[in-house]
Amino acid sequence: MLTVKLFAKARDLVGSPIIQIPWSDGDTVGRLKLALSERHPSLLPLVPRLLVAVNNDYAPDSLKVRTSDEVACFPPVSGG
Amino acid sequence: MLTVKLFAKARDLVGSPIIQIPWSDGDTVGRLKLALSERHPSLLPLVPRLLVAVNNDYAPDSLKVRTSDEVACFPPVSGG
Amino acid sequence: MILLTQDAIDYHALTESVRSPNSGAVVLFLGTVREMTGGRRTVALDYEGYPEMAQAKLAELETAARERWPIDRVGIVHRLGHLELGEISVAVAVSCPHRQQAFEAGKFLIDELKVSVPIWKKENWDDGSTEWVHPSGELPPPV
Amino acid sequence: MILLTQDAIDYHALTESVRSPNSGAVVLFLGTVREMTGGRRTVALDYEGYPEMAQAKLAELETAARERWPIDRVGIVHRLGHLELGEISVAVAVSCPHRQQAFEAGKFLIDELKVSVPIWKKENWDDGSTEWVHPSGELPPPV
Repeated sequence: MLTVKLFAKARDLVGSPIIQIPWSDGDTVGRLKLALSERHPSLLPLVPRLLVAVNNDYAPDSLKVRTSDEVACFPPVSGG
Repeated sequence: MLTVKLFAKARDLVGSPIIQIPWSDGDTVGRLKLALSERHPSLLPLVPRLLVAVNNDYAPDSLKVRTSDEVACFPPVSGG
Repeated sequence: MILLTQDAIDYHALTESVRSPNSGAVVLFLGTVREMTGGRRTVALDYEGYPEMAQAKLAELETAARERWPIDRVGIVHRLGHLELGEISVAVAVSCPHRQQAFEAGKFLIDELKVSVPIWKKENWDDGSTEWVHPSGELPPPV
Repeated sequence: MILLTQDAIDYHALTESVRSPNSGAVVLFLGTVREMTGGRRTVALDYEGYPEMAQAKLAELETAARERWPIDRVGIVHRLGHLELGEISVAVAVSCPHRQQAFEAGKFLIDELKVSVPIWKKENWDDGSTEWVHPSGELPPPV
């Protein structure tokens, strides 16, 4: 399983700050976004703009992810 | 007589913060610069860059000056 | 100094921390909670962050700014939690030998912070509703 | 607030005076006495002003800035007299609804101050010599 942290509206829509996604090491960030849509349809409105961070850096859809990675999903940032 | 305040290097070169220049109402700022050069040759190195203010505003050489005006001469500013 | 905090931002201490005789210019930017946005009235903002990544991104921003300008010292503090009207949400202070550099570096740091550092704000409107602010952003480009 | 003073500049009070819930952005600029200039070492600066005209010119600058940007509040303090290394010679604080405006207005105010406000500084070099700083300037253009 891949542990995924959620923040801000993503967390509110899912109703939890952390979720688990069935995972095979080597699955990509793009695959994660698909899995999120399927398992948490409440996230669907946000998915086109959802950002994924792996090990504290923004990750492209092509990046391969291992279950030992630190992974987070969140909407575009709005700090400052 | 026209009373002229001097500041910074202009005052140091002349050795006084205030000087008097013989004056006829209607003489111009350009005339003042000439008179300063003649009466205070120590100012000569500064004259090409000397600024004249009349009533708290920068004055062009063509401006006519009256003895009742507040007049000051000084080098380019360097505050900040 | 790079800091995320739940406490009120002491921008005076932050500014003092970047002053030095090597620098002729200090620029401080404060972001504060503004009342009116597009005709709607804000009563408060809630800021949430992803602290580990936010710290990492802020450190990257400092590095990127130092590559562009001869920065002497820099400090960035972002507040998290519930902020009332007028309170300070972010403070960026930077010192450089000359003022043009300090203005450019300070503007760069806050501009980039707003697109790349994982912090989010939630509006508390005066009608009692709340709303996450999520710009329709792309993946932030690498700095 | 526009002020010429012989006392140390309280930029914290100045910055507080421009904060307001109408503004989301505050920019503060501090000019400080820098040690090295073109390879020479400064030990102190003496600032002299033409106070009445400096006040008038600073008020004009505020008016000119307000014509260009939606400024909420503005404060400018310039120190006169003898300043040691690292001390603050000038502080400009400005608040605007948005940060771009505040950066532009703050930069405009200090840039224009340096070309049009009748204040002069005298270098005190570490070899014991002193020297008035007089840029080879033209008559400042009207703002």
